[in-house]
Amino acid sequence: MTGAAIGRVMGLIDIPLRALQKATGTRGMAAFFLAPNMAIFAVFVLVPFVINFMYSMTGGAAIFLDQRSYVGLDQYRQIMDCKDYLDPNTCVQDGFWIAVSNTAWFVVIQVTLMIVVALITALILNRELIGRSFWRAVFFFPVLLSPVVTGLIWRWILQRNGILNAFLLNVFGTEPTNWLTERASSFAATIGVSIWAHVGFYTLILLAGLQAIPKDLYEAAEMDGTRRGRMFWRITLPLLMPNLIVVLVLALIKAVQIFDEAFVLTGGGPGTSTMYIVQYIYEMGFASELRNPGLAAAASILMGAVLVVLTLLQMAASRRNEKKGER
Amino acid sequence: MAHVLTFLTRRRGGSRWHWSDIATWVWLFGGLFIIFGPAVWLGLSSFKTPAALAEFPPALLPYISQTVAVEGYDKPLPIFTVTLPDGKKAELAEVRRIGIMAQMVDPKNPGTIIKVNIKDRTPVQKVSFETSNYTQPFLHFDFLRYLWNSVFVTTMATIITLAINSMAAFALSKYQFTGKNLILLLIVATLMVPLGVIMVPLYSVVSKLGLLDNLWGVILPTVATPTGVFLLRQYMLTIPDELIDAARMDKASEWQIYWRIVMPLSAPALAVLAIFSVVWRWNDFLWPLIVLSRSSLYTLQVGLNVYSGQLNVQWHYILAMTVVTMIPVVLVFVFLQRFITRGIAATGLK
Amino acid sequence: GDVRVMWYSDGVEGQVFKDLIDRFMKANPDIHVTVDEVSYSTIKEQLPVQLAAGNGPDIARVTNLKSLSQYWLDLTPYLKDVDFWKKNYGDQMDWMRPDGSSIIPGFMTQITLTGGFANKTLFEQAGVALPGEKATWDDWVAASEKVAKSQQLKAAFAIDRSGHRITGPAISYGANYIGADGMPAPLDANTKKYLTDLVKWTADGKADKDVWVASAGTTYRAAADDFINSEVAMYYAGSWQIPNFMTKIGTNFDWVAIGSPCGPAACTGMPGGAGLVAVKSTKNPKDVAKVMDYLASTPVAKEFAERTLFLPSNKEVVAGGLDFKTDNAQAKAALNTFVKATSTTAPLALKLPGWKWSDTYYGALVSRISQVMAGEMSLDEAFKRIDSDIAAKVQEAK
Amino acid sequence: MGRITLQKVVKSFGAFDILHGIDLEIEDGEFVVFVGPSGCGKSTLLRQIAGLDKPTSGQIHIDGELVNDVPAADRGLAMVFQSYALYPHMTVRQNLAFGLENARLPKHEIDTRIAEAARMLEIGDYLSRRPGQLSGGQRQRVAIGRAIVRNPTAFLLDEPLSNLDAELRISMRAELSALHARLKTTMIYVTHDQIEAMTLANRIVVLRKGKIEQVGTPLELYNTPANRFVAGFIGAPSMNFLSGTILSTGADGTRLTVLGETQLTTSRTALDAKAGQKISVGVRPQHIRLAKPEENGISAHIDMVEALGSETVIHAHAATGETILAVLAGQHDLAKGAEVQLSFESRDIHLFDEAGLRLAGT
Amino acid sequence: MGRITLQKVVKSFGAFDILHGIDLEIEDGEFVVFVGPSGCGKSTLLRQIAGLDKPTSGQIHIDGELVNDVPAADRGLAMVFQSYALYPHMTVRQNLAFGLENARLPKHEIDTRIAEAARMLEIGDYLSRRPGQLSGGQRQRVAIGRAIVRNPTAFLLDEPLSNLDAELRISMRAELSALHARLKTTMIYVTHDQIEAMTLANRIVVLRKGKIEQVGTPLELYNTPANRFVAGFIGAPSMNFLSGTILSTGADGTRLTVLGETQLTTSRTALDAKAGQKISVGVRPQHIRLAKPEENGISAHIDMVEALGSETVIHAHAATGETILAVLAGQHDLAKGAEVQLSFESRDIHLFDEAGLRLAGT
Ligand SMILES: Nc1ncnc2c1ncn2[C@@H]1O[C@H](COP(=O)(O)OP(=O)(O)OP(=O)(O)O)[C@@H](O)[C@H]1O
Ligand SMILES: Nc1ncnc2c1ncn2[C@@H]1O[C@H](COP(=O)(O)OP(=O)(O)OP(=O)(O)O)[C@@H](O)[C@H]1O
Ligand SMILES: [Mg+2]
Ligand SMILES: [Mg+2]
Repeated sequence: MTGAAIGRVMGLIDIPLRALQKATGTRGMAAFFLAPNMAIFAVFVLVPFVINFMYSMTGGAAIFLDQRSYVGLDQYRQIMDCKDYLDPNTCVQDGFWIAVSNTAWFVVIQVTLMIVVALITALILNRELIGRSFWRAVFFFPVLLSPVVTGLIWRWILQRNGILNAFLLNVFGTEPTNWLTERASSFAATIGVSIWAHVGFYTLILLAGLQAIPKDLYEAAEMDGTRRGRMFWRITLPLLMPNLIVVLVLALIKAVQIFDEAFVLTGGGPGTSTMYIVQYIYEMGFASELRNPGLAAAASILMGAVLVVLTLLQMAASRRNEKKGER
Repeated sequence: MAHVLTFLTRRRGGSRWHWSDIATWVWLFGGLFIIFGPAVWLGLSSFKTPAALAEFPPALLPYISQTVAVEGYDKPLPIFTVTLPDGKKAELAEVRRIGIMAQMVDPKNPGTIIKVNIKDRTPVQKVSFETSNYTQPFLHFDFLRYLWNSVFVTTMATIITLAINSMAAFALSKYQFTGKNLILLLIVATLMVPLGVIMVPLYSVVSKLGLLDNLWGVILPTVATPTGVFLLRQYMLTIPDELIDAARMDKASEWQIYWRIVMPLSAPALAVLAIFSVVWRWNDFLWPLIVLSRSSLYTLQVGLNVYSGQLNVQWHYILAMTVVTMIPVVLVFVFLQRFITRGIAATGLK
Repeated sequence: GDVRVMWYSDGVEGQVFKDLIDRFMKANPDIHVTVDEVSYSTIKEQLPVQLAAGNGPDIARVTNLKSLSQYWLDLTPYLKDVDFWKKNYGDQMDWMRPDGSSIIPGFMTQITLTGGFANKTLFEQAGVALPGEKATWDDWVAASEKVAKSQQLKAAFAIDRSGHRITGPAISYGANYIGADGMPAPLDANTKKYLTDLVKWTADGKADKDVWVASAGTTYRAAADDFINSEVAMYYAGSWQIPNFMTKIGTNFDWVAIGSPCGPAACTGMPGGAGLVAVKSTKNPKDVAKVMDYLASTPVAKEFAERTLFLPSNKEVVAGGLDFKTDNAQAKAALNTFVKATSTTAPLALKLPGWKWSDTYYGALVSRISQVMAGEMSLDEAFKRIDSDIAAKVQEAK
Repeated sequence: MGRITLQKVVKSFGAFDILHGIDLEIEDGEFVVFVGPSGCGKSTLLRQIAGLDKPTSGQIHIDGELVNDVPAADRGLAMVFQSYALYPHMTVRQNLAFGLENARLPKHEIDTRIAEAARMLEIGDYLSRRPGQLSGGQRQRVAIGRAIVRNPTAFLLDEPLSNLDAELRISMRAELSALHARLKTTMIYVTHDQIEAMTLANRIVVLRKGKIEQVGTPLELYNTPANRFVAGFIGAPSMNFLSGTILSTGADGTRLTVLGETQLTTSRTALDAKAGQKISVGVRPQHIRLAKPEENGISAHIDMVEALGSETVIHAHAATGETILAVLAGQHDLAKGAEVQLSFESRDIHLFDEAGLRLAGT
Repeated sequence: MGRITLQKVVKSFGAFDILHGIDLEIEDGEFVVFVGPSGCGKSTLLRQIAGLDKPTSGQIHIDGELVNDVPAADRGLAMVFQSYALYPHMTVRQNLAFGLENARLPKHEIDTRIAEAARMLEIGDYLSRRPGQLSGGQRQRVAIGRAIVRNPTAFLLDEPLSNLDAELRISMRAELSALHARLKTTMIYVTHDQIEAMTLANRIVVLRKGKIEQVGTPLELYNTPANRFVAGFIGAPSMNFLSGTILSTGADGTRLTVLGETQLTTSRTALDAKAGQKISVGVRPQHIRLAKPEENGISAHIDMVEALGSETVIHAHAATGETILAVLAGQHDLAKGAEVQLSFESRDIHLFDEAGLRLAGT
């Protein structure tokens, strides 16, 4: 009923749009389809982005641009002021460089694991299971939790008196450790928890991608006597590539932006071993008593620049794959 | 029981167990334990008293100490299991504690006071659900108003997101035009910047537009999500161009192609994006917090936030309200995930 | 007209405050007060942005009063009785106004004082006597250490991860943060001495390491849960924990407030608290002043303090004595201990809340010292970094 | 090596019953062709044999072994899909090599086989293209190639030549025939092309609405179709059915009238028919000729003339309104609307009773 | 209403040149059939006309208007895709209705047209199914239906009957023919089926490697193919080409030898050939017959006999090793390996020079 109504509305919309198409041609329609998104995008993403860039060229504690003084590249200079680029401690902004190196490690490990886990989960959920919607919900569930709650649950699990230790003590008789105050384990915890929290998200994307692979190709492959392992590597994976690229790009970006749940979980500790770049920017920009918005902006621009380069590389790779994937 | 058995022994194709069947179930139950376990525990914890929440090590179920009304005492007294000096155990009610000694009475015989070392007594506890964690916030918390705001923001944002993102994705996946790659790059590049970073500039933009303290100020900045465009575009790439050719031959306008051909065939990806959008907008916190300063406009998440103070966070309310606010999204998920089913785009082709 | 109040709560005070406001509105039907309850982080992070943009509320409950003082409204022309304000709230007025000015922007809804708590039951079980009134930090650490040994605790004592919290003991050690020109001074020897002790206690396992090590940057971390769970014998926090302990500890053990242990120079805690201030950008300052007058008035302030179990700042209220609305004897006793401890507060401690740079100082102390505790740098390096962090901030603000 | 036995194979898709109990024995090395109207279940049957679908009931044996539960990959069959189902992300070469690599064949062996298939299918020039860059016929050839490079127990070919031009089709047909002769592998072949069916098959299986109508060698089906359906289905254009009546039966033959006018005597004596019985007389268009002047033919009105060059197809109708199709060799100058006298030999007729069954004895 | 003119249409995909300058005029109401080997560019040409691709160079006019830049949707054509390209998410009915809804036809009109198409295509039972639930042939019929329900300026049909069984194919062919007669809409039709091409076309366009080889009426192409390629391509099985030599030319005819032995005299006098010239003599298999006993035939060795029922195809080779295909009417009892004498009439031969061009004058 509502479907019919929507259909009628869309039919009405079509009348002026046909006229538009007549006037502008198919190309013009491409512009039309892009316009709403690009307009909102420009106002609410691009403009702030540019303002942010201007921010990074100013100093002072004032919050709004018009009250800030122009300092040119000083903020960048300050960030880049290091005696030895391999040792963050020799930098003036040691916190930034520590955060950068922590983040780099985090990204590499977390993204890899995340994709593997998401892929396996998606493959499994793609099988004909009884109660498939239930299982999908199970793996998606953590995505529904706010990062604060996620961080909190896991802090309760991992802290010295947490469930994990109680469990280990009862089952293996292991001495309790505080998982969140050991360097390695707290780093691992931030990775594990962020995977826990987001894997459902990527699983869902991959699941949709898996379902889009035509069934007859699997049948053809089966007739070709393909074992399941090869089926995965030679059929599933290449055909999943467009979606895998979405996942890769998004996972990478979200990993670089790791903040909320890790912050609640470890607060960046022990010491600074799980302090990630966004926490640094956040503290610089908002929270810290040592606040310096210009520096924060400069740091974010630098981070963005690195990411853009990474993405360019990825897009180049994906372009190749798209060519490959065309039917 | 037989049902469970067939459920457990169900496997792919033939009659033999393949290692992957076993791996599947190991993975699923492992997932159930690791993923769902903490979530279930969260649910149970939301029924705990603040004291029980602070307790180490945490209990699985919400327990409270049991009390008993004893004659001669105004208030109910807490009961303990006490190991008496002769090694026997007894259930006694505690009258008061002085230092390391507790004065206790037998509830059946309230006359005599028994002195017990506090090491020798353990409280008698029972499972009890602290429902006031749920009811209290409803009383001094404008729940319905916040709920309405949340629902409004979420539905509006999701509808607009789906509409404009899919349109953009359609243009970026099925048309050739100059600048296409530039736009794509721009979109992905801006994905990189965490909201926290551009929050102040964004705030000034929104304030210039007069959208502060306006739900549209929450909705609009989020709807042009690069994620959505990117996600949909990649999915749309898998729709065969031949179907679009066919539609053009059928005199379909570009709008019809978008609406009648591409949208239905993108249903799985749209469902994914819809789920994401609902989850994101529903759980959005930082941005609404800064745009909305009047409580009549608060969304649930922002409203919930009043329980985080400077020195103290009232976790019992936060957990309970988290559980409550999660219910609608779970329902939305359960409804929408149906659409993520076997894509059919290729079955129209030879 | 309309008056908007931005309010955050740690406990029940939001409820109490709303009750009071409701009563006010009944009496003044022409003024409509809306209370926007927010989280503390909103106050700390979003409010400055809103103020800078000129979109703030009319009244706000704020803790970083000094750094935002440029945005506060001078209520003087609108108040019914300016003298009442000066007399009863004058002491803390400097905390919330720009240096050198004499405006009246608002009043402290609550005074806090840092101080310690001891788990009396643990001490008794261990057979260790509670150190007396004039006991030093060393005494307390030693005594707690004994308790910890005998009761197999995780640590002897814990102190919140906060620059504000460690400043009380530091001042007791004789620390001075303020230079002759009113600008931050480099770390002095006494501060270094205290920090060295603190790091040593942590390294020895006497102080609860987890609280400090478990975060980076300036993040606030409380050790209250450790105390509540009898994991430490002594805990240095402040008066605001009393309601919290009351509900969470219940009858599990006996606890007492112990005030601030002494150092070579003093036995001081750090005062602090939250103030309710009027915002300059308000459209109807008269109504705002009316609301403020009402809230600051003695009976209202008294009721607020009694129901919330907060230490009041209104002198008249303090003088009149308080009947805290609780039947928990331990809490009552603790509150009284804190009221008493106010008298031993060092002059510097009273000055710091009104000093522009204290947050900067606190931030540098916390972030660097916890790095030392985590083994990421040496004390000397940390001292250098603290000085340079502060210097950079001062530089940036010019 | 490739004996396939179907027993009571039934397949339903939900409420739709597609196959209604198929019983069929295919000998090792046999070339069996499935024919039948569009939608009769040929592809479905092939999929059951391949193992891509499970029959709703019934049993499938390959070489005596029950394979109902054996997954497709383990049945050792190769299939050409009606929809091609080429791997879009692989080049033609990779498409061909995929099955061989699965079987872990040595590289050089793979190369030889691909080269051989490419030669046979004339796709050598396209080996490095992807399916999306090929024409319909080229895709179909790749689909065939993917099956023939392997050495399966049996081939399942679903309309493998439908998109090829006549010339290529003939050469491909010859190649398939040669392949079969060389490998002696069982082949099951679905086609709509009469010539393919007639020339390739050892046996033809005629399907209709999910049931087998007749199984036999091509000429058996052509010469003695079991019923009107088969008679009409085998041979193109399809057989004419004219109404007739038995006049008398006897030792010297059976007399009957066709279209009420022509009287015929067949020499077939054992005809199981009664005098006066209404029958259907089948005559193939190729057996109808223009009556010689002295002959007493059926006079018909020409509706349409199709000149195919080597032959001319005449669509006509008799006085009773029944349509008659005649295929005349060579080119004839006949116009629409003209009246012609048509004739045929009595030995060329097929008789069917009212139920459509062939009259026993013929 | 549907005059389509192509001028020097060239199409390249990157480095691959597919169409090499196509010039063609299609009159309004004409039924033009494109034939050519697989991959020669038929579908590509159709896509240029449809407007789905833009020619690399050259011009396309519809009704005199240059349409190079007119989008497909506005050209008013309907197309049946070789790959069907059905909308997988719509039912058959919706697939058929889509184009009509786009044209904003009233509901009842849509219903009538669909009902009419469904009857003609025998898909009435499947109207509420989705393409995924149809057999190959059913899908193809839906694809045809989608085109015919509309009233386009011209139809473009890319092998529309390839997946249908013979019977259906014939009836569909007749329906299309009737449709064309009724609507008088221009139709461009790609097929590999000789009979379809011969019976449906007003003119046939023979394509080869992106070039037009010949354009003409079916019988023109059949009787006077312009070159060996066309001669071989039109007519199935394809024409035999035997080596020959011109002995003499003259007013009374041309004398030549075939295969070095048989001597023939053609009555065609204006033959543009020199004595001694090596030529290729084309004879259609249907024109070859078993020599009468008194005749002096070409003796050939039988390689294979294909019995099609109504005719028998003989694959044989002459003493020179050249292969000869003969289609003999009826069923013959000939065995592989036997020696036969083959013969043909001199009026049935086609002569081609060494370049493959038809010798002028024939
Ligand atoms: N995208 C492409 N890139 C490169 N070559 C292509 C592309 N599409 C088609 N071709 C080539 O163009 C030629 C013509 O293709 P087209 O589809 O027009 O052939 P066709 O005549 O329709 O053949 P068929 O009868 O097999 O369908 C083929 O050789 C094909 O390989
Ligand atoms: N998934 C399905 N659901 C319902 N009916 C189906 C499904 N798949 C096929 N059918 C029906 O089953 C019947 C047989 O289909 P099948 O593909 O076997 O036909 P076919 O003999 O191969 O025909 P064609 O010669 O047209 O390819 C058809 O009528 C078709 O509509
Ligand atoms: Mg089929
Ligand atoms: Mg083609």
